[in-house]
Amino acid sequence: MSEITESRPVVDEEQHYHEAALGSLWWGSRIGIALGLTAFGGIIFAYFYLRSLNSHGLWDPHGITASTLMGALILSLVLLSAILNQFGNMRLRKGSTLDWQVANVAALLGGLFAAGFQIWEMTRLNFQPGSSGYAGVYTAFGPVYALIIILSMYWLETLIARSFRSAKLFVDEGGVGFSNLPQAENFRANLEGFSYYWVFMGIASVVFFILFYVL
Amino acid sequence: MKGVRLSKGARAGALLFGFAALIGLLIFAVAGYLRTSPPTVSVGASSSGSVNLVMQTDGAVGVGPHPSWVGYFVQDASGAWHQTTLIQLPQNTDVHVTLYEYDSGGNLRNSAWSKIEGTAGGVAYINGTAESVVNPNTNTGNGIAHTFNVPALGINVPMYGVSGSAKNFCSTGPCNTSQAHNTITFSFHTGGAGIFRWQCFVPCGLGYLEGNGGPMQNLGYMAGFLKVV
Amino acid sequence: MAIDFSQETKSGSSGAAAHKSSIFQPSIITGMVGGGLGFLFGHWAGNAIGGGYQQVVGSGQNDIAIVLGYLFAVVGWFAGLGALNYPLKKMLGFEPENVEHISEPGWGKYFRYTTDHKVVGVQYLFGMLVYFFTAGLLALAIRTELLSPTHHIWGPDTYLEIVGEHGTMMMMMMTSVVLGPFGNYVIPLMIGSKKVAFPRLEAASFWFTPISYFILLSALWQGGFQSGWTSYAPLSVQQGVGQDGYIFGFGLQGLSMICAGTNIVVTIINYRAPGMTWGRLNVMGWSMVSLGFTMILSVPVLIDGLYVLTLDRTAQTSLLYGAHGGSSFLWENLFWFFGHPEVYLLAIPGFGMVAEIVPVFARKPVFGYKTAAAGMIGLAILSFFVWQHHLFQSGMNPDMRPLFMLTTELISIPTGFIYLVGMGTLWRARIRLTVPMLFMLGVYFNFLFGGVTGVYVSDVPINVTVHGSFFVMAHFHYTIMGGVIFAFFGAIYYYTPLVTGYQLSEKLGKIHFWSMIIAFNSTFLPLFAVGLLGQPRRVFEYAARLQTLNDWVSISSYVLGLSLTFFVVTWMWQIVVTRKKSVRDPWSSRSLEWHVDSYPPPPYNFETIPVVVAGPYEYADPDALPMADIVVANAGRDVARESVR
Amino acid sequence: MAKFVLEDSRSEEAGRSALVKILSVWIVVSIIGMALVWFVLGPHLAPGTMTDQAQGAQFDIKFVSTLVVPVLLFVWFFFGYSIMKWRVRPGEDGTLPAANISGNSKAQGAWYIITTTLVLGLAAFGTYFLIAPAGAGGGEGASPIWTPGTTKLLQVQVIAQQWRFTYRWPQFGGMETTGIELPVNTEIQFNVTSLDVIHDFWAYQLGVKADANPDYNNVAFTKTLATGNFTVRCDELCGIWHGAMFNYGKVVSQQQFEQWATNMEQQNAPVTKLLPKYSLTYTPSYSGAGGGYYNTNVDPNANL
Repeated sequence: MSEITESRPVVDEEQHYHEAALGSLWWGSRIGIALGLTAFGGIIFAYFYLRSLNSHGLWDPHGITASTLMGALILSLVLLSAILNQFGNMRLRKGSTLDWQVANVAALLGGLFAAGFQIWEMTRLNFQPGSSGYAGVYTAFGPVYALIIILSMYWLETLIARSFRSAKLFVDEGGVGFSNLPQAENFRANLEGFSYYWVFMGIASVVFFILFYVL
Repeated sequence: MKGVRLSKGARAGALLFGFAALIGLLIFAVAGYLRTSPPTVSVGASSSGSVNLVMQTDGAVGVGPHPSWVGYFVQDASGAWHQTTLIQLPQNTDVHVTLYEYDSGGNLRNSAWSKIEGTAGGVAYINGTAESVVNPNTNTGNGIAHTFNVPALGINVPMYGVSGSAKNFCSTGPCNTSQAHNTITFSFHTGGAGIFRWQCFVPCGLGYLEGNGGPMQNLGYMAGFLKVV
Repeated sequence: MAIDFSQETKSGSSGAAAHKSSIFQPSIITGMVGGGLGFLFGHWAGNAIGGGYQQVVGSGQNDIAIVLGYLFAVVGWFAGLGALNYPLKKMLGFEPENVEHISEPGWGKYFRYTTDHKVVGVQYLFGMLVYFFTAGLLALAIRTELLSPTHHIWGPDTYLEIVGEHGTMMMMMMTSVVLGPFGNYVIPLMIGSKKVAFPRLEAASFWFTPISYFILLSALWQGGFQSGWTSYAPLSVQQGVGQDGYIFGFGLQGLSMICAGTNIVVTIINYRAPGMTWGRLNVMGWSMVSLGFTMILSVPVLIDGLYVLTLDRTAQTSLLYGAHGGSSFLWENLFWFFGHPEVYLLAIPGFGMVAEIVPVFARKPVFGYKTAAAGMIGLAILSFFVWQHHLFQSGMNPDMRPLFMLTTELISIPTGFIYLVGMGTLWRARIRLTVPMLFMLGVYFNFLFGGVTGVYVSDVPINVTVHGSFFVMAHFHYTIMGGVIFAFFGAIYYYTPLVTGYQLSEKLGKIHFWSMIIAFNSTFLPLFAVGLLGQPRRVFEYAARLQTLNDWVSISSYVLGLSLTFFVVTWMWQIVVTRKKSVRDPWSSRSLEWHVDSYPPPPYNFETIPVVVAGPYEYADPDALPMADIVVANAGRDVARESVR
Repeated sequence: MAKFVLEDSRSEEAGRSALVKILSVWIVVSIIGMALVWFVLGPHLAPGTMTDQAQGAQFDIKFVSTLVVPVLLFVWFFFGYSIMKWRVRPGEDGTLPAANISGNSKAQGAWYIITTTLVLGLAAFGTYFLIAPAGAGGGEGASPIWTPGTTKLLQVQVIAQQWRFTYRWPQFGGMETTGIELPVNTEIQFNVTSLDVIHDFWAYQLGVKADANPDYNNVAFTKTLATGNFTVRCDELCGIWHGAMFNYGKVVSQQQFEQWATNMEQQNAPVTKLLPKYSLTYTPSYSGAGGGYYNTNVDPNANL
């Protein structure tokens, strides 16, 4: 046993677990997308299933949809939020932490307003939940969509709060965008995960807009 | 708890106590909940070789954990009403049934249950008039309130409802004959011993999808057994 | 709940801080208080919202109040457990904490929300035993009713409530029966890691289960649900408030699965020790990866389904009601899209356990290591393409039946891999018939019946006869109870020395094994015949000609119950009372989890990260190096450690 | 450490001779077992021979059961022999190495090929016996794609409701009965539907099973070949009386059936008048105590 112990490679334990944590953030965010995809997948399945069955001709007999105006507003806010987040990331890579913070606070507000409008819309639907297949699927979709946006915004909020609280750590190294400190690398990995996920949610929002308001 | 090192005997005692407590919990759960059921009302044989079974159906039983559910009351030999659907009858006996119907009515989900079957002469006397088929469209629009249906004995007796807007409509059971009601009488013959389930075919479980939940799916309301012994 | 950061700051300082014991410290007690308050609030809110709804007035039951009550009970429960402190702290922008395991002495830690994967493993082990035995007693209640075709022990409504509780509890809780106790406890040790990727998700995954269990069981006291574990709509829409217990019980267990699956997958991917390549990963690790991904991709669909059902029951949408534009087929599809992967969530970890333990007692490498891994991954992937085989008689999509029949029968191929692996590993082996090994061989024996009868049920023409009958029931009890539950008990015998430091008696273990496998087969083998002779599932009355068979089965089931009781009593007795200390590496395993400083392993798992230089199964190579360069601290001394307890 | 030498009983030669032993015993016992299942057990297997579909199901079960015999025996013999021969006897050191085999491409390859062939063969077998006998008695949905070759079908509508089956006969004036009798040597089309929740029409001896879905017609075919009694059971959990939702039917001679049907038609005439027009599905009415969705009198068709 002793001979292997002597030739033992040196494992930098801190570095090992730091890298493992970065990998976990990458995988965690991708699993988040997988969960979102399957959860939304169930709703999209319900949409197409009921639409194609059209039981008793009651998928959407009168062509009523939820307010397209509201839908467009919510979609634009979500997309705006995703674009602002990406823009902030671009500025962060150039070294401007402040720009990132401003852009992402705006992105956060955009997302929260989108969720708020979605909830508000649920209280003012122009149909009864049980009046048609479409009505049912929309009633199911709305709260889930709002909840998922709120959870996403929770994630973004933790990043923003962290960028403020830990800012002084990175001052000497040109900010969290450039720093080689493990905390900065961890932050960037977390942010990368969020941005990737949030782009996915943006795409999902477009798909749902088309399904519920256009088709 | 922590930091205390128990002796072997104490550990054994604690474990045994734990097992005993578990067994106690189990017995409590089985006896206190799972084995509880509505009472069984026994209709004893009378001297003439036939028995009388007197029941009432109410729009809301008014007692127990679900006072707003529809359900049956059955009269025992002493004339007291019990909210139950478990009835014990003697075998090979003519049973004369008197049903006081206090509930309002509606459509039959399946009109095939309009037919009176399995009774003496294939008829039931509704407020004294013999009928073999009830017509939900007659009865001045009060529809059918319930059916008394025993599949294994082939019995089906639909009951006309009373007007829900009647002045003396009985809103909680047990009701008495001074309130709006229909009286349905019929007879049937019990065969050999057995346990026969019976139910209602009017979806009368108000507030449940298709009207078939709640009282329709719980013993003591609209689902029961005839225990022929 | 007040936000208490004290615990977090303490944990940061390497656990040296003295442990403060107080009833107000977050624990299961504060959790229960929080849950109770949450329920009261939700119930009040629900009555305020829905009290006047027509269906509430009519039925005297308010689903909205119950649903909101459960919802807020869950929030209150986690707040009371202190699980929300860290997420709230993150909102204030604190850097993530490197969790150091606190070695809090005493029993207290087992009743807290903790980030030590070994504590979570032990919590799961006892949790799973409680859930399994509760559901098992319900099974005995079912068999008691079926002693007579006509005489009834329970009312028909109570009987169906018991059936539904048994099915739901077994199907939902037992998905974690290997992942929970052994995946969480052993996998980090196996891969040579000091920690897991998401310790808080792992802890949450456990703490979802007690409240899920409690809510599900409480449904019995609220009239239950008479719709079985499949809860087909619209019957499930029609049920009373007990159905909400089903929805929340199952849904919370689904969330638990998502948390546990995410953690285990990410841990195995990222936290393997240096040198622990994918080619050296224990087969158990492969099974956990397959399991985790299957959970992640299937459970959200279940939650969708449950959510849709909740909406139909409360908001009066009509997604599952044909006459208003919905369809009852929607539930059947959503449910089985999850439901079939679900049964492999039960099978795969059993196979992993078997392939892990058999080489140790055969002194041979796993035969066809890649085949074993491929078998489990193959099962996981195929499980997503077979769900309509549950719906062969439903009337939907008859044109798809040949396709689903094909995909279903393809399942036999990866299942066959597992058998090939087992047979190859035993070939020219040195077989020690210890108690864990007997259980693993028992899995092979039992699962074979489950496997071959799977061919019957997957064949559409035969399915016409056996669908929905006791034949199907016997089939899946053979695969699940005969598979994963036997593997679970084998794993308990195998890992008890590691987890507790105490050695179990081989003699008592063998009595348990032989009584259990004989009673099990005696219970379920006749049920194939009962099903073929025409007895549908979930009936309280059956044909008089089938009484002999049913009585035989019922009596066997009592023996099975006695055998399991024997296990509980003797196992508890040995780890609580007699406490015979274990020797180091009692099974002579090469795998890393046995090469720790003490049993139970110390809080930090390994003093230094092990560097893996060989595979775990090189038993037959006399010149093989040890798996890693671990130098244990007290090699010459007693391995069993009592100080943690 | 002294060089470890594997004993002869675990050598390659021992393995080879063990394999020969296992395979030769297996072949002999399998042939006997298969013959027993096919010829002795086969004719007694479920669900009997009252209809063509029941006969088909019996043949399929017999075929698969026969095929299962060698599979079971192979695994048993293999495991049993290995455990008997290579187990550690008392007094032996069980931690010594055994044969160092981590795989065998020939054995693995053969296993893959055999299992795959078997599985694909079974899928082909199942597909043929699903399509050829008009759906094998299973519910084929509203527009069946596998139909019997004749258009002379006796139409029987099965109406499931919580918690009884009733039967409607469009060719006999649309009457509805609680009992069911069928003529022998007749091709029958069951149209299965439900008035409330999902039930399942399982006529065991007829080899027919079809879910009864609300708002949906599920069609199954069978041809009666012999007279006798049969059992109808509900096979999908439908609530409290699921276990008691059964009745018995009869397959009788065509003449007896005509008589029964005509008789019933007359008897039921006053009720038949009250029934809704015959249709493949029935939607609950919106009026009445328990009518409609949650008893709300909201009819989506009438609402706008």
